[in-house]
Amino acid sequence: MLLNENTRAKYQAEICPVLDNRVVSPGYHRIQLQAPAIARTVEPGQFVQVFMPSRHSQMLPRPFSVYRADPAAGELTLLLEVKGRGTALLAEVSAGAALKLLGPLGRGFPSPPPHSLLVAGGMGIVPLAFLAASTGAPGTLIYCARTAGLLVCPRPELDRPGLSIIEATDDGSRGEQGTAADLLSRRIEGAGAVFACGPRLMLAAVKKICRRAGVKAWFSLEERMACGIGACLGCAVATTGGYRRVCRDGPVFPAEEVILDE
Amino acid sequence: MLLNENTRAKYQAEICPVLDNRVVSPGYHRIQLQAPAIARTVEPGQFVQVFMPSRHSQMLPRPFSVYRADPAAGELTLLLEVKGRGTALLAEVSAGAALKLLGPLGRGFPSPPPHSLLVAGGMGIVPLAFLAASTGAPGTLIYCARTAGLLVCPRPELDRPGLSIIEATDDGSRGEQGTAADLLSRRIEGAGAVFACGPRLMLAAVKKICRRAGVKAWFSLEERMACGIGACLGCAVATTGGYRRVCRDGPVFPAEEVILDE
Amino acid sequence: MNEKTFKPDLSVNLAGIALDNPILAASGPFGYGHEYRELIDFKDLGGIIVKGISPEPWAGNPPPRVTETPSGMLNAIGLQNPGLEKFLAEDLPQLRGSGPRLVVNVVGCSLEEYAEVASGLEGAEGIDGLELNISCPNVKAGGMAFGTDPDATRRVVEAVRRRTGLPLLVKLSPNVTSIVAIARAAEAAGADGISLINTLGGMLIDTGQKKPLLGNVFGGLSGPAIMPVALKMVWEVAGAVKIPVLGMGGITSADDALQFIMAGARAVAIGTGLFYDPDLPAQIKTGLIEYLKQENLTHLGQLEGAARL
Amino acid sequence: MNEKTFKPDLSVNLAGIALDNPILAASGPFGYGHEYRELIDFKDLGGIIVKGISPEPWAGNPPPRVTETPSGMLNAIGLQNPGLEKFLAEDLPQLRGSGPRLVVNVVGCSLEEYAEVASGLEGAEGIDGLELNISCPNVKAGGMAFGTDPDATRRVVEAVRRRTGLPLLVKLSPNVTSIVAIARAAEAAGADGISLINTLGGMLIDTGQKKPLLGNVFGGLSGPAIMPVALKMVWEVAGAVKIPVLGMGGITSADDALQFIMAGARAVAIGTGLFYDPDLPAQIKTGLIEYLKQENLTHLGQLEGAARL
Ligand SMILES: Cc1cc2nc3c(=O)[nH]c(=O)nc-3n(C[C@H](O)[C@H](O)[C@H](O)COP(=O)(O)OP(=O)(O)OC[C@H]3O[C@@H](n4cnc5c(N)ncnc54)[C@H](O)[C@@H]3O)c2cc1C
Ligand SMILES: Cc1cc2nc3c(=O)[nH]c(=O)nc-3n(C[C@H](O)[C@H](O)[C@H](O)COP(=O)(O)OP(=O)(O)OC[C@H]3O[C@@H](n4cnc5c(N)ncnc54)[C@H](O)[C@@H]3O)c2cc1C
Ligand SMILES: Cc1cc2nc3c(=O)[nH]c(=O)nc-3n(C[C@H](O)[C@H](O)[C@H](O)COP(=O)(O)O)c2cc1C
Ligand SMILES: Cc1cc2nc3c(=O)[nH]c(=O)nc-3n(C[C@H](O)[C@H](O)[C@H](O)COP(=O)(O)O)c2cc1C
Ligand code: FES
Ligand code: FES
Repeated sequence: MLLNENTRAKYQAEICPVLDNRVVSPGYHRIQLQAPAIARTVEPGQFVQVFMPSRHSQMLPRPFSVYRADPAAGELTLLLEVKGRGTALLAEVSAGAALKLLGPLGRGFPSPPPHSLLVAGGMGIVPLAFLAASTGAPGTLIYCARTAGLLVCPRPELDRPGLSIIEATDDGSRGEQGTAADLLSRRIEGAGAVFACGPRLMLAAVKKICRRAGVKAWFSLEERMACGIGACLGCAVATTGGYRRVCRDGPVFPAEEVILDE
Repeated sequence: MLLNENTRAKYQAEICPVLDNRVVSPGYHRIQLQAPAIARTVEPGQFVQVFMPSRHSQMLPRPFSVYRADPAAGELTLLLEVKGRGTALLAEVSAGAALKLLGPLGRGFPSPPPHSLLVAGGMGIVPLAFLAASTGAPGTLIYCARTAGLLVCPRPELDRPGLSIIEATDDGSRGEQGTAADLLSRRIEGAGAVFACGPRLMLAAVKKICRRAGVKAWFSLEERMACGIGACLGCAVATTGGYRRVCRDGPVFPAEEVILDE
Repeated sequence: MNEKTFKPDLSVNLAGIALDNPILAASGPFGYGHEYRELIDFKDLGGIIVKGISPEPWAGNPPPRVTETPSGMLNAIGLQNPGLEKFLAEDLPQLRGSGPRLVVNVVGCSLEEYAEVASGLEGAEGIDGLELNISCPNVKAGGMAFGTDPDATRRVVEAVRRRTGLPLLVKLSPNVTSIVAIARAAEAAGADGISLINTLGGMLIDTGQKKPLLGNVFGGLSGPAIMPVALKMVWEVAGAVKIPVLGMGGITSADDALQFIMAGARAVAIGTGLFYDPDLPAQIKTGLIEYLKQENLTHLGQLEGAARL
Repeated sequence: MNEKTFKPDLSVNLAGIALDNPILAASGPFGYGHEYRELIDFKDLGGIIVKGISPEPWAGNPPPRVTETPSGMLNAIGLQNPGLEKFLAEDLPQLRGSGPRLVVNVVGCSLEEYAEVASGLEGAEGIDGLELNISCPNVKAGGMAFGTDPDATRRVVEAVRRRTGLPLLVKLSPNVTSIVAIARAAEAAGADGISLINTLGGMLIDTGQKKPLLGNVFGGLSGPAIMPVALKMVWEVAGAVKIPVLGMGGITSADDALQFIMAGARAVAIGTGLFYDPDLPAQIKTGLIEYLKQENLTHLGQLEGAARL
């Protein structure tokens, strides 16, 4: 599929050879793809729609944040959790096969100011890992989950100069004990901005803390999608400006605009 | 799945490791399975229901005649043509995987008397190859198709002592030129019985020739199936005795009972 | 509660029929059960609903009668059945005492025919209930099915009610504007429970032959494809009648069964799913027990309508 | 005919709308076309039916609004739209002259609202036809959809017919006992064509959370799962009215499109299939041309109703 020549390429469909698919933790796959066009322009916080591998499956594409992009090598990496039928099918894809991707989609994070705090809950790590890797002075990454087994992102892939990483679990099985909110409250003083992705309840707590501290926050949201490009209005979330599309108006929204079930 | 211990095992479900899957001609696969229970009791003309390989596909099982059975080794071989979604999925199965089979199902051929003629049209070769291989004095096998490319059954797998094989194509591209009817009419004199499997039009012609010559004939029929065991009444064919089930009352029927759209 | 010994109770009472577990074989796919007996442990079924029985034998439709569709299938069996007499003489004795509760699906082309089958089954040993299939063409009303009109529904249910003391389920067709109106009519006429849904009308065309794929042109769509439609109808009907609902349509997992129960069904039936995997009743039973344990519930009944709150 | 140069003609006239090819984007999934313009060559579409327009903006339903189902999806967008004025000022200008014929889907909650949108679109440059979505709740009649009753259908079609000279398609809901009765009412009231089907009512339950999966509880089922239902309704309606039929529901291949045309549809629309593969219109176009060549036919129209003979 080619874009109409007369339109500026904002997003496009690309047939992407799978370079590698490995299990990083049971039920979690890291899939590396050859996707030069998307890798060249994707920004942290943007996502791709992955179409189903089998020509026999009549299924909706699935949205995944970009985990890493190497524009020079034309490589794109996704990190995915097997949750249902779609992710199970994708997890079975092996190197040598190809996946059709549509991207880059949506609006990513703004550039983090100095002393930013990145707050990731569970798989919320994906867009924040990309953000941390793309920024000069990424600040601090708070990486939380219920328990150690859910901190699936390989630590060496997070480590980078200038980034201080704080791991935490609700049950204390790894890193500090406490929730994202606990950890954030202790560090919000003097933060440049907060960038967060994770479960709704976590975001609601983060929002409250940032509002109190007067620190600007940005959230990356998730919603079930169909088209992924803004046409079908399927991925609406409630905002102060009415229903907005996660896929086109987001997935990154200013925290103060997002209405969570607070 | 196990049978109720107190029922005599007529058919049963068996998880069968795939030993080999090879293309015998483009779009035609020969799949060899480890299926000791079925291989032990299956008779020529009986079939199996093959359940779909993926736990994600919600699809009906597909019926296939048994092509070869080796009771000693516990091996079963199928020969299948890729026609639609189901056969495409089965064709992708590789050695090491396993398929669930239900069988042996249906009523097979009676034992051929001396000087029998076996008439196979296209994939109709499958049950007749098994019949020819299981009989002391199989007689003559007439193997027809529209054109050479459709005579997909590997010749070495058909050859056996006491069996004379006549290949024929409508267009003369391999073997004699002519239809099954042409070839049969020339040989029906003095035949012990006729065993046929193939397209409806071919069977209709065979029926007429056998009736005229006063030779008893047996046909193996196909119909779309759901349960495969006789419960759902989905696979009905019209017979002189009313609608009968291909899966339970057949697939082999006496030719004179079968009502074809003659 | 002790994790180890704790065994949740799956039994339910469906319209006066006491079921060991809430999983029934739906009418049709299971035939009269003989064939599946070699394949399925009947202990995994709470009940069996046998294929529709009419007063006289019916021949059924010309082939092809079935075909696969995306996540579903079409069937146009045409209610082929041996008729009341042969069913009583040959099929019922084989099923009697096989374990699951036995429900007989009743069909007819007129009020009289329905009533005749109900009378004929009255007093026959081993029958635990009737299921009235009112999606049959009403020959006296120009072939429109009884179940597409509340008034016709009321009349046929009343006619059968007068002839039977057995628990009476009425099975509804989904091909209607208001399923609730039909269900209420059945309840008012004396039904003890509502079964739904029967198949959705559908067809496919063979483009190679340029003709309808089924011998009967039209058939009934069943399987996972229709589950969302079935679930909505169960939800609506369970909220509108006081009698219990037997839910069906596309169930192929314990999660599917739970969705029906949480929508308000008392029990569930499985049709097409049995073709995909005859092991399904066992799998669903295990899955239900696991879910109850995980939620620390002692009775399946505690989940009835749980999603409605 | 020369195999090499022979190029079958895919053009059809749908209710007065001259289409280069019979493939339309169905109303809803395609939005107002802006987003797909970056992805699809509009030459592959004979027409675009934009998402329903009401007099005032509608906010739509609470999330989640979509979810996948076996071979299909449920949506409960709730007809979110910018309203007539904004559509004319912002969306229409971008679509005008983009190639495909433009059909505007019209929604309302009363006769007056439908008529108001039709009037407002009258004379707007670049609109080739209207599609009346009568599956909206009729607020004055207690929320039952206009399209579930022949009489209400007649009234709303007449009201719009009086206000517009544009080709007028009426889009029917499949959630009715007799689709033929509704289609005939629309024809009698002056419709130039019938579009069908809209989505089937459905729902799913999240058993983890013990609540309906969609924010709106109920949604509309679309996709391959419903194709057999859609095809039967197209077959029935095409046999009952004289005006042309636009068929849709689950089309994801040229073979599917051909089934609709052989059932009697003049043209086809694609909704959910676009999500599976935005390349679908191109694939279907190629597939139709191949089929016609193989059958030695010069015009697609020669296949209309071919399976009915
Ligand atoms: C912008 C965006 C970025 C995402 N990035 C990632 C990522 O980097 N890695 C990752 O593993 N997942 C990510 N997700 C979630 C991922 O899309 C879903 O887990 C996936 O679509 C589930 O598909 P499935 O077929 O396996 O599950 P299904 O069988 O469809 O559903 C299983 C469960 O998954 C959840 N789910 C389904 N669809 C979505 C959805 N669109 N968003 C969120 N949850 C959903 C629901 O709880 C559902 O019950 C992202 C989602 C969005 C919207
Ligand atoms: C008793 C019996 C024995 C058979 N033995 C063999 C065999 O040994 N080798 C082999 O290749 N095939 C055999 N078949 C046919 C085989 O079952 C079908 O080709 C297969 O089910 C098609 O599945 P599909 O999903 O690929 O096709 P689908 O997509 O379901 O249909 C594609 C086309 O295949 C044909 N078809 C579909 N189902 C059947 C069916 N049940 N019977 C006949 N034709 C059908 C139809 O023409 C249809 O249009 C046998 C069928 C029966 C009933
Ligand atoms: C092959 C077949 C035959 C059926 N026969 C009957 C029948 O005789 N009587 C009846 O009430 N329903 C009949 N049904 C409908 C089923 O009982 C059930 O209502 C429907 O298939 C939906 O459930 P499912 O999706 O689990 O199959 C039949 C369904 C199938 C697939
Ligand atoms: C996300 C979505 C939104 C829809 N919105 C509308 C709409 O605004 N107006 C309308 O008439 N139909 C709407 N429909 C119905 C489609 O136009 C179409 O009738 C239906 O989806 C069946 O076709 P399909 O199976 O190809 O999707 C919508 C469908 C979907 C999936
Ligand atoms: S998924 Fe279609 S608008 Fe966002
Ligand atoms: S396939 Fe069910 S009876 Fe033959």
